[in-house]
Amino acid sequence: MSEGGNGNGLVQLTAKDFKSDQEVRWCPGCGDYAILNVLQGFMPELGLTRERIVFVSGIGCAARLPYYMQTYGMHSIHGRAPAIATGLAVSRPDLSVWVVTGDGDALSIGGNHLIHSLRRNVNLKILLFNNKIYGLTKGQYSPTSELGKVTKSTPMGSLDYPFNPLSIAIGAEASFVARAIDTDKKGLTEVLGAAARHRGSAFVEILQNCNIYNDGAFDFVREEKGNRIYLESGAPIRFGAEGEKGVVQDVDGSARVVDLGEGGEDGLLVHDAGQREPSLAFALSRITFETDGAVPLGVFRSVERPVYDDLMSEQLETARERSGEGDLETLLHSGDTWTVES
Amino acid sequence: MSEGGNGNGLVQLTAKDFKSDQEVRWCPGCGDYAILNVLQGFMPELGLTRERIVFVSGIGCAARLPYYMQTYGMHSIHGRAPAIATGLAVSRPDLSVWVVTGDGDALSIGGNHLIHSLRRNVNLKILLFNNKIYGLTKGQYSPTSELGKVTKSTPMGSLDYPFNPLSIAIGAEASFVARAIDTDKKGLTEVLGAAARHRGSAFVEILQNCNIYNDGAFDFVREEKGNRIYLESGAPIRFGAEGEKGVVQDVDGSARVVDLGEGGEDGLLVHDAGQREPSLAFALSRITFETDGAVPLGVFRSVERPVYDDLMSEQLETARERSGEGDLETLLHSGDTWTVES
Amino acid sequence: MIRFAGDSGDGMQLTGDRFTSETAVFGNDLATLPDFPAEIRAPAGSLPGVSGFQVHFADHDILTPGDQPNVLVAMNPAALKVNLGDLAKGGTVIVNTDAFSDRNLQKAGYATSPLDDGSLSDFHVHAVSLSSMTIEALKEVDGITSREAERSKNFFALGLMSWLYNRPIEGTLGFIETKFGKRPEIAEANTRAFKAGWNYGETSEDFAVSYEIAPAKLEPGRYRQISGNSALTYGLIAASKLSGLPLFLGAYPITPASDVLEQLANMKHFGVRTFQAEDEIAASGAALGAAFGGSLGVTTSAGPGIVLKSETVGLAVTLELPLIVVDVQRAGPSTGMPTKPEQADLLMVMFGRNSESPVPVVAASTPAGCFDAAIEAARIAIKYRTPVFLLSDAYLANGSEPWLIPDVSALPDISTEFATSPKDGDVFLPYKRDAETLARPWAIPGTPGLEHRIGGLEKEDKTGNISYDPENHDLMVRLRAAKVAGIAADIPELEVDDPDGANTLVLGWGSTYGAIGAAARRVRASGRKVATAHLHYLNPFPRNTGEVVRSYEKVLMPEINLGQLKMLIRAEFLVDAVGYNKVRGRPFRAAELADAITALVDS
Amino acid sequence: MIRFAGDSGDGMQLTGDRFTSETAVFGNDLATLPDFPAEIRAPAGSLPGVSGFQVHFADHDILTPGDQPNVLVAMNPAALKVNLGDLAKGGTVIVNTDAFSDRNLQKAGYATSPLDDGSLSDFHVHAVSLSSMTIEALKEVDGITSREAERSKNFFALGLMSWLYNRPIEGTLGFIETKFGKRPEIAEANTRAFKAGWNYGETSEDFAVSYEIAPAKLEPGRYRQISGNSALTYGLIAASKLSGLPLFLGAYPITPASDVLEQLANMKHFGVRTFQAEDEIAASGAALGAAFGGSLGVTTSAGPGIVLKSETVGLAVTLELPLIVVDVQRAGPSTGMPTKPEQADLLMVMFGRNSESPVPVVAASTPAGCFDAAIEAARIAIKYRTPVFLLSDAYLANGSEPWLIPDVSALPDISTEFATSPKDGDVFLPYKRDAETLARPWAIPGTPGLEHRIGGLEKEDKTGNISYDPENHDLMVRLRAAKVAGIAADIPELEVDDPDGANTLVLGWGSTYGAIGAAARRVRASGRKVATAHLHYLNPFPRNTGEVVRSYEKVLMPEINLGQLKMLIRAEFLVDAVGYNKVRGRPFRAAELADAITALVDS
Ligand SMILES: Cc1ncc(C[n+]2csc(CCOP(=O)(O)OP(=O)(O)O)c2C)c(N)n1
Ligand SMILES: Cc1ncc(C[n+]2csc(CCOP(=O)(O)OP(=O)(O)O)c2C)c(N)n1
Ligand code: SF4
Ligand code: SF4
Ligand SMILES: [Mg+2]
Ligand SMILES: [Mg+2]
Repeated sequence: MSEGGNGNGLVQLTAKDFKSDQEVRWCPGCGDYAILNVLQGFMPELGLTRERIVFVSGIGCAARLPYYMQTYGMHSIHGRAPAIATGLAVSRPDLSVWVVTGDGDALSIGGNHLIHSLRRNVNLKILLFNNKIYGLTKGQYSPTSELGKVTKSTPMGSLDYPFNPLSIAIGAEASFVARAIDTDKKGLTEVLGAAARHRGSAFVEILQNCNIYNDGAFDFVREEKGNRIYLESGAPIRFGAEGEKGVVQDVDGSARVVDLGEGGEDGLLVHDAGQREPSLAFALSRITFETDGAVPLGVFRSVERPVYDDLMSEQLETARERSGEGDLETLLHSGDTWTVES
Repeated sequence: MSEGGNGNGLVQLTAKDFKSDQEVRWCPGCGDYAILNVLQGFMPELGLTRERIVFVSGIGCAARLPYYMQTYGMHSIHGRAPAIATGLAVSRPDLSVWVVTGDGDALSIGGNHLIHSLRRNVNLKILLFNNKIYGLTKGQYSPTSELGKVTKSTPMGSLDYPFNPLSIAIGAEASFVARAIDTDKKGLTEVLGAAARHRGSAFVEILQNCNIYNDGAFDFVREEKGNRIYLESGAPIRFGAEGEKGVVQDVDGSARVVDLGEGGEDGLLVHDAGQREPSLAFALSRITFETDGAVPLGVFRSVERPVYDDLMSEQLETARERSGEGDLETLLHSGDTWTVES
Repeated sequence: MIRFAGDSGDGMQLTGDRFTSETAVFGNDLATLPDFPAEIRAPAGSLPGVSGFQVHFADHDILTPGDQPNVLVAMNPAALKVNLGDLAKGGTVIVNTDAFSDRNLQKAGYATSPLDDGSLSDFHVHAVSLSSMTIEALKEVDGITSREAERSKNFFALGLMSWLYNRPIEGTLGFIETKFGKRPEIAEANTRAFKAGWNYGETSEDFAVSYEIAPAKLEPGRYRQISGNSALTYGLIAASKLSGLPLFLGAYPITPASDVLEQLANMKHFGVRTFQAEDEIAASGAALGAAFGGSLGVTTSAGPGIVLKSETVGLAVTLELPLIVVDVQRAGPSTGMPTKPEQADLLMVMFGRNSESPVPVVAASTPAGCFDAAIEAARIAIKYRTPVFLLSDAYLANGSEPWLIPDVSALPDISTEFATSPKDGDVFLPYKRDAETLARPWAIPGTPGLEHRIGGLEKEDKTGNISYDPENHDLMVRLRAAKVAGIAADIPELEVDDPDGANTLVLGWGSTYGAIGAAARRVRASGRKVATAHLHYLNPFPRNTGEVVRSYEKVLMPEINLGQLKMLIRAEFLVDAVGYNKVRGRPFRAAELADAITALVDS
Repeated sequence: MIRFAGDSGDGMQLTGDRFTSETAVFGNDLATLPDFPAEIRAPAGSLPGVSGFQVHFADHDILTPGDQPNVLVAMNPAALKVNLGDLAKGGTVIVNTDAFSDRNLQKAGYATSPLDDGSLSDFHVHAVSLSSMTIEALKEVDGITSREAERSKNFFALGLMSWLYNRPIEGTLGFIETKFGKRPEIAEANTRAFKAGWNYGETSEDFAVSYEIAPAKLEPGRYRQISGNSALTYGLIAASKLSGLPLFLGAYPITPASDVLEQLANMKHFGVRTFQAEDEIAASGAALGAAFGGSLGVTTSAGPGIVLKSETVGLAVTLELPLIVVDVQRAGPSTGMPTKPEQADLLMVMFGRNSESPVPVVAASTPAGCFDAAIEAARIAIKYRTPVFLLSDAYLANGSEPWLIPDVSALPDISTEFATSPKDGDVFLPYKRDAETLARPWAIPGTPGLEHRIGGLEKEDKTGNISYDPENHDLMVRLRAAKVAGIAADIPELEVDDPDGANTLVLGWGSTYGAIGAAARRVRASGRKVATAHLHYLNPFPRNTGEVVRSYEKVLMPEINLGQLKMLIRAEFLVDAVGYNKVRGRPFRAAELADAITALVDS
């Protein structure tokens, strides 16, 4: 049950209830379909009636998603969804507000709104569909594309070192950070559930295949399940087809993948998403396919922190307690007044 | 000597050569004066003639600085200095380009340009004057103001959790990150030197006192020297009036301050700014007055990474090698052409 | 009218003299009233020790040194106490906070500090650490003690006032040179203090011009003094109450709009949510998001910030959601002159968005008028489901005037109805319009059965589904335009003040209202005939506007820009209106306007 | 005119038939030319096995099925090979990439794939994985194999073409129902494939309308086919060469402007630096930074991105630095209809900035004309040290026409001189203006002795120091305006085409050029008189514009907006110009324009 809602009685909805009457218009084979399905399947778990849920998106292929959800929705402008959603969530704490965005939408034009909504800990669930490319505009590189990427706008290879979406989110004081794969129904559903339960900003990176402009970008973990490092709080971080690998921490605080030797799980890093200090989550975010040949999935960080929306509501209450409900007449007559006789 | 320039012969300039004829117009007592003095004193160390140096700023009290430097300068628009400076630096690799910005300018409206210039590793020296307040607009809270801060725009206290400028820079893949204090001439000069020597983006946070709207915000480290943790690569991290404290690393990768016991320096964290993995620098960035009662200063991170400007120049050269210097005639006649007879 | 007041030892007479000279050089008419204490040197800090100097200066003939000063510079609590009573309501007080020690307060007979206890709430108070800033500025002057340095604070104050009123400073610099030439360290100290004061004014963005012209005769009733930004704040609060919608303000600080944010932040007991955003884009975005959720969404800024909101306003146009966008105009282009007024954002708010993107525009004309303008902007936004621009400027914002406090029960009802859950079987059509207003339903999240999606892509008429159909696009473009144009039927006609049947019309808008009125009085006093009219609605125009402008032979349009409204009027009504345009970052002088009108009337 | 071509088994005739029916329903006149192979079923993939179907449709009378198709849908290499020769230069080719296997290429007699070897560089090629996308789309249809699924690809192609030409689809959906009713899984498959094709067109933003009208008679010389965006790219490269300034492009991808970025990214051997920025603000900021450093700074976008550049353009106005801002207009407001053309950003580029912020505006009128327009925009920017807007639109951008390749040596010299180090004792004045152009010196970093600071605050005349002086501000506002207005003396006069001495003038701008010309021909052919003129400069207007518009009794202004240029012309010249305005996201039809002109001429 999400804490975003007030849980007004039992609601028995199914995935079908969350399908809108609009035809889904992504390219056949696009990873967005898988995400949409999981999301529609997950929605009933929120335990909210549909009118209490709002999807806000920017612009991009991913950003079309709200049209397909039988909830309230806004397909807004490029990069601005977190700002718009902030106004909505802050003024309507009774709603469950979700932001759907792409790697370009969230990290290129919208980077500033994203990091500010994270530091404020606004009660938003932010789903970033990372396909490492600009899909809608036909295949230019994005801020998550790897250095040297050849695309329409970089015929000789891109020059910009990419962002690591999780590192930047953690650097921006995010209270909840997670990662999942489009086609990994179980993993994605779990992460969505954790995000929904977290009060405050929840940032979820979803690795998504764009089969038209960047096909196979995540095959190393989408197809090769042995490269998935599922993080579980309280457990030593272990993975591989036979659980033959693990993650340890170096003296300098960085984390890296090792082959399990004789010692078994001894010395493996024990995950703790609830740790207040973000250094562990940050170190884990640095484990990538490029550095370690494997990718952590699941919840990296989930800590409680005062929620912007709540704090604001509290100030309003306090102010009313102190001064009473504002009265217009009194306000207009405040300060010195004088009378002109007729 | 900066690598930003080509060092054309010996240049013998002094601080005075870098004072412009414009009257300095900050409030009496403002920390900006101290920074300006150190900067003017440092400039000759660049070993560049004045015309090769450019200061670009946004808007704010800090952003007035370019007017006072007898170099080229642009006082641009709020938050956009990193973007403008990027165009200048990338197109003119012969120049030494400095960005001067405030906590509002850099981290509020300009957050996105800042993080993108850092990840690209554009050859910019970015000096962020952090006074934890909006000075020029008369004292509203800024993205670095502490939670609960009472200001003109937050009479009941601010609700937003602040950014840690260094954490966000490191999360944004910065290759050079440092911190200094306005009035600490030696420390600031050293950091400026290191930044200038670093090829690529160098991000420097300077703790600056705004005596009008946020007086004393940094007294705990500006006045109390015992709370300064000077970082030195290769040395165990030790500080305090008598060197009685140090920094250790916890099992979870986070760093914290301890009192030196019997063991002396044993077990203390040894600083290494050149470490490729940013986890250590990140952990150090989390040590603050609030968490540990002390503040690390100096160079947190300084690693070499290809520089955007250089990569671009190389592509231009490669293209010319491959295709020869572009010829307009040839270009216009490329593809199929046909002739209409008269 | 300014009064300098301080301790006898504070050099107030010297200061007043210098200011007078500067002012005379500047070309203003003036009159002065020095006012020393009886004793040569009364005890420092005491009430009798207060010395004052009043200067009345203006751009027209002055007959007296004035009764009520508008600005009081008080160097200590005693000076404040003695002089405050004379100050006009809404006047400006500049105090030297350093002198407000407990001891000095006591000497002046204050139990609590008037700076903290709210007793100055009717005035614009600028609390300035005159003494300590002076000492700091003089730190590097050799040969003077910090006690001596402190003495130069009158020059700091003079520098600040000289900046505020744009006085030429060469005279004072020369005067210091001559007068203190024998003690170069004192000359140096006074020069530095003077410049530091000037620079402080410039840097702190804390000062701006003040509104001068108040209506001549006052109707009976209860009055208070109010500045434009306060009236605007109150108007927004009133709109929230009158509409029954909670107010959500998204704003990013900027001169001269910041204090609307700051004042609204003090109104949390009215259920007001203020969100200081990371930038103007987010500020407007959040306000729009709140409007989607059923709040009265407001965003406030000045020109350099408004330009960043254009994209969001464009989205609001196509989403057809209410949004109030307040532009407190200042001199530009770009950063321009932050504290100075200008009326040059009109065409930006009209046209500054991609494609056909019509937005109603309402403009306030007086400080108190900001109250009604805010309610009216809200009324239109709510009723027509559209963003609305509300234009004020630095002159209105910081200026103040007596205000006949309105009767709350007489304020308009601007409430609206949200769409409600459809009856069984009914399909909800988010873009089906009200036949009269052409407004679409406002269906807020939380309403069962109205789940729907809206966005920035073109929408099919009625259903709101994405549509690329050519004829539908043309239809929607025209519907959006017709909705805004139709507001003309719902606003008052343009009123003309034409007592004598003139053939020349002076047509204005915004803060030139006072100056035009004063100028017209002068012109009429000279026996000439002139009509005046003032537009409070700039888009759409009142329905009789064409009729009015066409019924005069000559139309003069004074604007603090290069002729923006003039262009709109000429294009729409094909009348050969001529402009009177000065873009100096300050209000018109009645005299110059009167000259311009006279010239046209006589031509 | 479209030709569908594929293997005999690919269902091309059926596809063509359906498209024809849709087109007939749509109301177009049309003619078709089916073209089957002689054999009933030639070997799959072979040249003789190719089956084709050509449809010529238009908004006017059609006499033949047409000679050269403009669009070729090629389902395999053989179909491409057979039909490519007929295709008009600059035509569009949609190929099913899945069929371009080595084997099929061999069968068609291709040594290398024409998709990769550059042999299609004269055409717009859309490489679409028709087969695999069809299979993917049909994944969930029960009862059909993937082989069977693949057969539905003709319906995918039909869906895509139907989307591209906005055909009504109900007919085809009904047809499928009827025709395949007995095999519901096939009906389902075809329906899904059809819709998937339609959706693909809509989602991928890869398609847009194409330019149709080419000049009637061609001057002698060497020609090539060129699209508007390519011509614009070439024009920018030429401007860089002609000025001797390295080109710096700051851009953020957006339809329909992205391929200027993409093409310039291929021009690194011309010393071109392309910077894909994080957003449009940074893109324009970087271009301005590069301009400060002495580059030819360019930034390109479409309306929703241009609106974000306004703040930077405002800074460029006050810094007085050259900057070229290209707006490839598309239908709005807000996100609007990304692939569709419109002319509705004119007032935004004119006025979309705070305060008085004048910027010259140049507009291209034909695809090839984008070349000259780019050079001209650069010339003005460089010579006058000002940002310049260059307007194109989606119709010009993607449309193409034959282009008489200009003689490089005949192109204008647009070089400039940077300020040089001052002689000893001379003070450098960054805002001292050239007496003729009013341009200030361009003093780039690296020049000893010219160290100076510029910024967004108001500047003192000549020195460029910060100034809040009222008269100085008024002066600077007027100087900036005068500089831009003065460009009128430096651009060609407005040319009028009036063979018969008409009393009606049709005045246009931008991409309506072709349609207006064609319409005028029709009107004249009907024995009526009409004059035409086309504005290539929208700010300032050519110096004779007033004279021209005032010399006609009636002025008609066709615009794909609600009358934006009309407003400017009416305001400036007080002529009662009337508009012909359709905002459908597509070009005017010559026929409708001819009707409108005729009506006005006859009135
Ligand atoms: C202001 C603005 N700039 C640019 C665009 C064009 N644009 C639309 S989506 C997009 C990027 C899409 O990339 P991403 O966010 O990764 O989404 P994806 O399509 O890959 O899901 C761009 C550049 C726009 N619509 N608006
Ligand atoms: C687009 C825009 N928005 C807002 C402003 C107003 N403004 C100027 S500086 C500033 C913040 C200054 O804070 P900071 O960057 O911390 O600099 P400081 O004055 O503290 O040195 C603001 C909000 C502006 N000039 N332009
Ligand atoms: S372009 Fe890529 S991301 Fe967009 S719908 Fe197609 S496959 Fe999906
Ligand atoms: S307001 Fe603060 S930061 Fe600005 S000049 Fe004054 S003391 Fe310095
Ligand atoms: Mg993407
Ligand atoms: Mg600050």
